[in-house]
Amino acid sequence: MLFNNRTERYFVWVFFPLALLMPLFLEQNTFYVSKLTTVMIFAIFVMSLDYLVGRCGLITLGHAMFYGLGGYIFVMIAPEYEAVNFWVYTFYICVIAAAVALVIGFLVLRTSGIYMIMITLAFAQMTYYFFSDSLDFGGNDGVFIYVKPDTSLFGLSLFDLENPTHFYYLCLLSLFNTLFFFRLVTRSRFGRVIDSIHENPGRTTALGYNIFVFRLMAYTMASALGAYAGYLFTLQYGFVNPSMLAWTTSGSALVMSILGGIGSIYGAILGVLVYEGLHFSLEHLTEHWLLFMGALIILMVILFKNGIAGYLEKLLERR
Amino acid sequence: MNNNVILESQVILETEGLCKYWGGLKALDDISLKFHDRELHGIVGPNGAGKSTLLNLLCGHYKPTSGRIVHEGAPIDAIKPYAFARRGIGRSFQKTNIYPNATCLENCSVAVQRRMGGSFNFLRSRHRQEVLEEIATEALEKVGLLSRRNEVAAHISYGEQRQLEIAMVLATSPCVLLLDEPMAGMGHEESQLIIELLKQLKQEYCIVLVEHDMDAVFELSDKLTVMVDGQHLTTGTVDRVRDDPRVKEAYLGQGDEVY
Amino acid sequence: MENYNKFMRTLLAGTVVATLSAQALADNAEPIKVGVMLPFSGIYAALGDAGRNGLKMALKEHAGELHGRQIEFIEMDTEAKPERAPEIASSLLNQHHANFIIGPVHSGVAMGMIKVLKDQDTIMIIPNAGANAATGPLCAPNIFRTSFSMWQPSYPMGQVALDSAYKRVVTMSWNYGAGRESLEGFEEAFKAGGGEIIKQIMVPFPKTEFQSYLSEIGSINPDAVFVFFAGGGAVKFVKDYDALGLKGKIPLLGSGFLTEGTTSAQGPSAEGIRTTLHYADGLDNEVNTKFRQNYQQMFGKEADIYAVQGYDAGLLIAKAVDQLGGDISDQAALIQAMESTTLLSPRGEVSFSKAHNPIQNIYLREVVDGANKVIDVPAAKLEDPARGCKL
Amino acid sequence: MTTSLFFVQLINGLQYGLLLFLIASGLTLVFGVMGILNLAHGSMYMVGAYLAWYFVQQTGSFTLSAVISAIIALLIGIVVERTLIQRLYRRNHLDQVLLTIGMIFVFNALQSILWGNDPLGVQVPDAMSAAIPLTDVVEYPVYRLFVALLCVAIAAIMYYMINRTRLGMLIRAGESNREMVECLGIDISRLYTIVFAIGVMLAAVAGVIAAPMSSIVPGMGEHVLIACFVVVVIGGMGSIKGALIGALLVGLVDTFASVLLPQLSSMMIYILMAFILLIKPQGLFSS
Repeated sequence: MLFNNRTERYFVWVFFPLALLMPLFLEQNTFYVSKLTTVMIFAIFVMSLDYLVGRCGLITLGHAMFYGLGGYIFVMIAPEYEAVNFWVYTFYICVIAAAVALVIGFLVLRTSGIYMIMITLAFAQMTYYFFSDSLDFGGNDGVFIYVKPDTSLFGLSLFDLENPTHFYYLCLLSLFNTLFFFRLVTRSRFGRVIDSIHENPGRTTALGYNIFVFRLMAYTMASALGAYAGYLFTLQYGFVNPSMLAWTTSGSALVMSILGGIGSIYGAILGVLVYEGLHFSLEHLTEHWLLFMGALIILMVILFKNGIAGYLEKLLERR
Repeated sequence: MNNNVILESQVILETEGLCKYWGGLKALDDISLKFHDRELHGIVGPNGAGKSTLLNLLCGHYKPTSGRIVHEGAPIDAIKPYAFARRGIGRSFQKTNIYPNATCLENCSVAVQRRMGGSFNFLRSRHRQEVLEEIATEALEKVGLLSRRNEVAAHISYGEQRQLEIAMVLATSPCVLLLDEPMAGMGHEESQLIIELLKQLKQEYCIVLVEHDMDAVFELSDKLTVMVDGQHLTTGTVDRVRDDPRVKEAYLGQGDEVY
Repeated sequence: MENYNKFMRTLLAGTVVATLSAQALADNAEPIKVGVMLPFSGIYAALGDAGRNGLKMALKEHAGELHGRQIEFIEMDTEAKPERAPEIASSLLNQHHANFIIGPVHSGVAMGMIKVLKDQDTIMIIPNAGANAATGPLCAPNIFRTSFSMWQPSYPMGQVALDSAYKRVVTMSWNYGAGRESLEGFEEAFKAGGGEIIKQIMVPFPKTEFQSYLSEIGSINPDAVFVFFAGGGAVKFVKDYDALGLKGKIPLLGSGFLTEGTTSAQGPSAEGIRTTLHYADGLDNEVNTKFRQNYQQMFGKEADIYAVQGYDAGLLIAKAVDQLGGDISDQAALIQAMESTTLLSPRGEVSFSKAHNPIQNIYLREVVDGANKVIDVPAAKLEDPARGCKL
Repeated sequence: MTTSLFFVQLINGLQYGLLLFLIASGLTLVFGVMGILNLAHGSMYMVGAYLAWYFVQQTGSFTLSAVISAIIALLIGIVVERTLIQRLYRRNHLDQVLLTIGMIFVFNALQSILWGNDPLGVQVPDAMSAAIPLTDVVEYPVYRLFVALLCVAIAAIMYYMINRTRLGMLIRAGESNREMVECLGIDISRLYTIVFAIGVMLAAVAGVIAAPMSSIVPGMGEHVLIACFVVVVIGGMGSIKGALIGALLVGLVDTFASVLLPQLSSMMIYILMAFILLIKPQGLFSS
C-alpha cells in the first residue's frame, strides 16, 4: 500500500474525488475554480518544501527563489509571441532549476540549522534583487506572458490552458502526481537513507554514507518541483512578479507546511487549504483580518503539536 | 586464547605517531599502534587518557593534527569520514547512537543498504529486495535480537539498544570494529551477553575495544594498551600489562578507578 | 496572440450577453457593485485608507445622482503584494461581478490587475498607481485612471528647475518602475532645456537608509536635487536631508508625493520644499474648500492627494451613472460616458485623454506651515503622451 | 572618494551599525540563552517606535516617553513569555517560527487599529537639535552622535552585566548547560522570563531612539528583522560580541557599497553573509 498511513489514505480518498467533482458544482463561478487552482499550485510548492524541511531536516527560507525562478526561466527562454509546448518547457524549467539548485545546494548545504535558514535566505534575496532591479524582465512591476503554451503530447492536446477548468484539472493532476511521487521517494531506498540522515546524521556518516550527496539530491529534486509549481502559477494568470521570490513567500509556505503537519507530505495540502481558507474568509469579513489570522495561528501552534495532520491522526488512531 | 594466532595474524590497521591537539591541549600524543586481524585489542586508561579521541581518529570522525593512519597498507587519514566506513572500519558509540524511531530491522537495513547499492533509487520500494532484509536479519540474529526484529528501537531495553548498535556495525560487513564502551551503563547479566558476543566476534574480526569494565577487558583482550594523559604507556598481553608496575602507579596515582 | 484575442473576444461577448440578460431581469434596483482593491495593511496602508475614504465620500455626496441605485462596496486588502493581485482581481470580477473595480496603489499590483481585467466586463479605475504603461502600451477601453501617469507630475518640474537657473542636478529615487519613470519625466524636460543630470542615484526599494547617499550628494554639491519618494520613505528622506545639513544649502525639488500625507511626520524639515503635483492643499476653488472641510469632518484628518484621487474615482462613477440615467448595463455606452465627462475635482477641472489618463493642471507647490501652498501653475491641462497606446 | 567624504561615510556606517547592534543584541541574547528564535523581534522595534510617538504626544517630553516605553516593552515581554513562549520550550524551532509569525500578524494589526496607518514622526529633542559641520555642506546632527554613543554605552553595560553580575553568570550558565542551572536551585523559568523581557526591551528601546531619525510606518518591523538576522548570523547566533562585530560590518559594507557599488548595493549584505557563512559555517564568533 503506497499510502500506508491510515489518516493519509482517508484524506486522499476524500480530497481527490471531491476535487475531481468540484468544477461541476462551481460551473457558474469561475473564480472559485481559479482560487482552488491557486491553492493546489501552492500546495505543490509547499509539499516540496515540506519534504525538505520535514523529511530531510533541511530548513530553508529561500525556497520561494525556485518558485519565482519557475516563472522567470519561462520568461527568459520562451519566445514572447509564440506558443511553446507545455511538456517540453516543463522539462526545460525543471532541468534548469535543478541545475541552479545543484550549484546553490553545493554551497548552502555545508551549513545547518539557523545558518542554513539564513544562507538560503541570502541567495533568495540576491535573486529577488536581481529580478527586481533589472530592467530586462519587467523589474519590480513584473512581466506578462502573452501566449500560453499548448499541451499537446504526441499530437493529442489534453488541456486547453486558456480554459480555467482545464487548467484546474492539470493542476489537480500535478498535485496528485507530486504527492504520489513523494510517497514513492519516501518509501524508496533513497528515502530510507534520507530518513536515516534526518534522524541521525552522525550515525549515517559512520555507516559509510556521504550524507552531503544525499542532501544535495533531495534539495535539487525539491527545488525542481518548487520551480514547477512556480511555472504553473505563472501560467495561471500569465503574470510574473519578483514578489514571488520574496522571503515572505517562503515564509508563508513554511507557515502552511508547519500548520499542515511538518513532514507528513499530504499535510501540505491541508495546511494550504486551511490557511488560504481562513485568509479568504477573514479578509471578506473584516479589514483587520490580520489580527484574527495571527491569533488563530498562535492558537493552532499551541493546540496542535504536530500540525493539522498530526491532530487528525490522533483523532483517527484513538478509535 | 592461543598466542600463536596473534603472532600469525596480519596487521590490518596501524597508527604512526598519531597526534591530536585541541588548541594547546594535547589530547593524543604520538601514538603508534598496530591492530591485528581476528584479535581483540583492548584500550584502557583513566578518564581523559585519550581513548575516545583515539577511536574518533580511527573512524575518521576527527582529523589528526599529525601522524598517519594506515589501513591495509594504504594511508587513510586524508579521506572523508564516510569513506572510513566504506573501507570496512565500523564503529559503535559511547552514547547509544541508533535510529530510535525506526524498527530494529530498519536500523540494520540502512547499514546493509550502503554496500548493497540502490541508495539512489528514488522510485522502487525499499522493501522490494528481500536479500537486503535477509542480511539485516542475520546481523540481528548474530547479536541475539531476532525476536525484536520489528520493534521500534526506542522501545527496546537499553542493553538491547547497545546490542542493536553492534548489529548495525556488523551489518556494514566491516573488517575492523571500533567499539566505544559497549557495556557502559549495563547490568551484570546484560554485560555478560555482550562479552559472549564479543568472544564470538573476535574469531572473525579485528576489534578495538575501549571499555571501563576491567573484568571484561581482561577477559576478552588478546592484547591490551594502556594510555595515560594522551600518551601511550604500554602494550602487551593481558598478563604482562596487569603486572606492569607503571600501570598500577598510573591508576593509583590518579586515585581513580582503581583496579 | 491571435488565439488569445479570439478567446478574449468570445469570453467578453459571452459575459456581456450573460450580464445583459441578467441586467434586464434585475431591473435597475440592483445595487452597483464597486470592488475596492487597495492596501489596508503593510507599508502602503495609509495610501489605501485615504483612497477608500475619498471614494466613499464622493459616492455618498453624490448619492442623489445615482438614479436610485445603491452602491455596494466589496473591499479587498491587496497587502501591496503583486503576486496576489490577479487572484483578488479575479475574485472581484468573477466572484462578486463588480461593475467597477477601484485600485490599486502599487504599480506592480496594477500590472497584475490589468492582466486579469483588461477588456473584461468591468471598469477598472486606478486611483493611484502611476505606471506609464497602464495608460500606455497596456491601455484598454475599460481601464481608466483618475490619478496621474508617473511622467505627468515630474515633467513640468524640469522647466521649473531651468527657470530657477539650476543647471547641474542630481536625481534620486527608489530603483523601481515608478521611481525610474518619474525621474525620466523630469529628465526629459530638464535636458531638453539644456540642463545636465550629473548623477542619478537609484536606491534599492524599499531601503530607507539615505545617509550615505546624502553625504555623497553633499560632496558633489549640485545646483539642486530632484527626487521621487512617497510615504514612509519620503518622511525619512526629508528628515535625513535636513539632519545632514543639506537643506538650505542645496534646493530640494520633488514629485509632489514627497510631501503628501507626510508633512506632519516630517515636521519643520519639510518647510520650503518645492514640488510639482496635480493637486495642492491650498488650491483656491469651491470644490476643494468643501472637499477638505467635509473630509476633515468625516475622517478627522486632513485630506491628501490619495484621498482626492479616490474621491475623483467616486465622482467619475457618479457622473457616468447619472449621464446614463442609472442604467450601466451597456459597457460601451458607459465607457463613452466616462470618456466624455469633465470632473469638477478638488484639483480643478479634469477630463480624460484618449488613453483614459486625466488631463489636468500641474501645480508648483511649496510647503508652508505643513501645508502645500500653490505658487504657480507650470503646466495647465497637461496630457500624458501615452506612448504605445493604440486607443 | 575624497578623504573627508570617506570620513563622513565611515561615521555613517558606524552609526548605522551601532543601531543595528542595539536591535540585534536582544535577538541574539534570547536565542543564545533560551534557544528561542523570535521572529517577532522586529515587531518589538516597531512597537517601541509607536510607543515613543504616542507618549511624546501625551507628555511632550522625549526622555519621559522613552522611559515609559521601555517599561511597557518590558511588561509586554513578560506577558508574552509567560502566556505564549513558555509553552514552546520543549517544542522544536519550527513551532517557534510559526508562533512568532502569528505574533507579527497580531502586532501589525494592533498597530493599525491603535495608531492608524499614516506615517508618523517624532521630532529630535530640542537639547540635541544642533549639528556639527563636517564638510562645507554636510553636517552631522548631535542626536545621531548621541545615539551612536548610547549604543556603545548599552553594549558596555551588557558586557558588564553578562561578565560581572550574578544575572550574567546565570545567563552564561544557562547558555552552556540548562540542567546545571536547575541543579543550582535557580528557577530557570524565571530566568527565561527576565531574559526574554530584556530582549524585547532592547528592541523597543532601539525603536524609541530611532524614532526621531526615521519614519514610523506600518511594516517597519519586518524590514529591520531581516537586517537583524543577517547581523546575528554573521556574528554567530548567541554571541553578543559577534552581534557587535556583525552589526558594524553590515553597517560599513552597506554604507560603502551604496556609494561604491550602487548596482550591487541591494545584494551586498546578503553577499557578505553568504561569503562569511561559506568560510565559517557557524558565523564569526559562534560558541
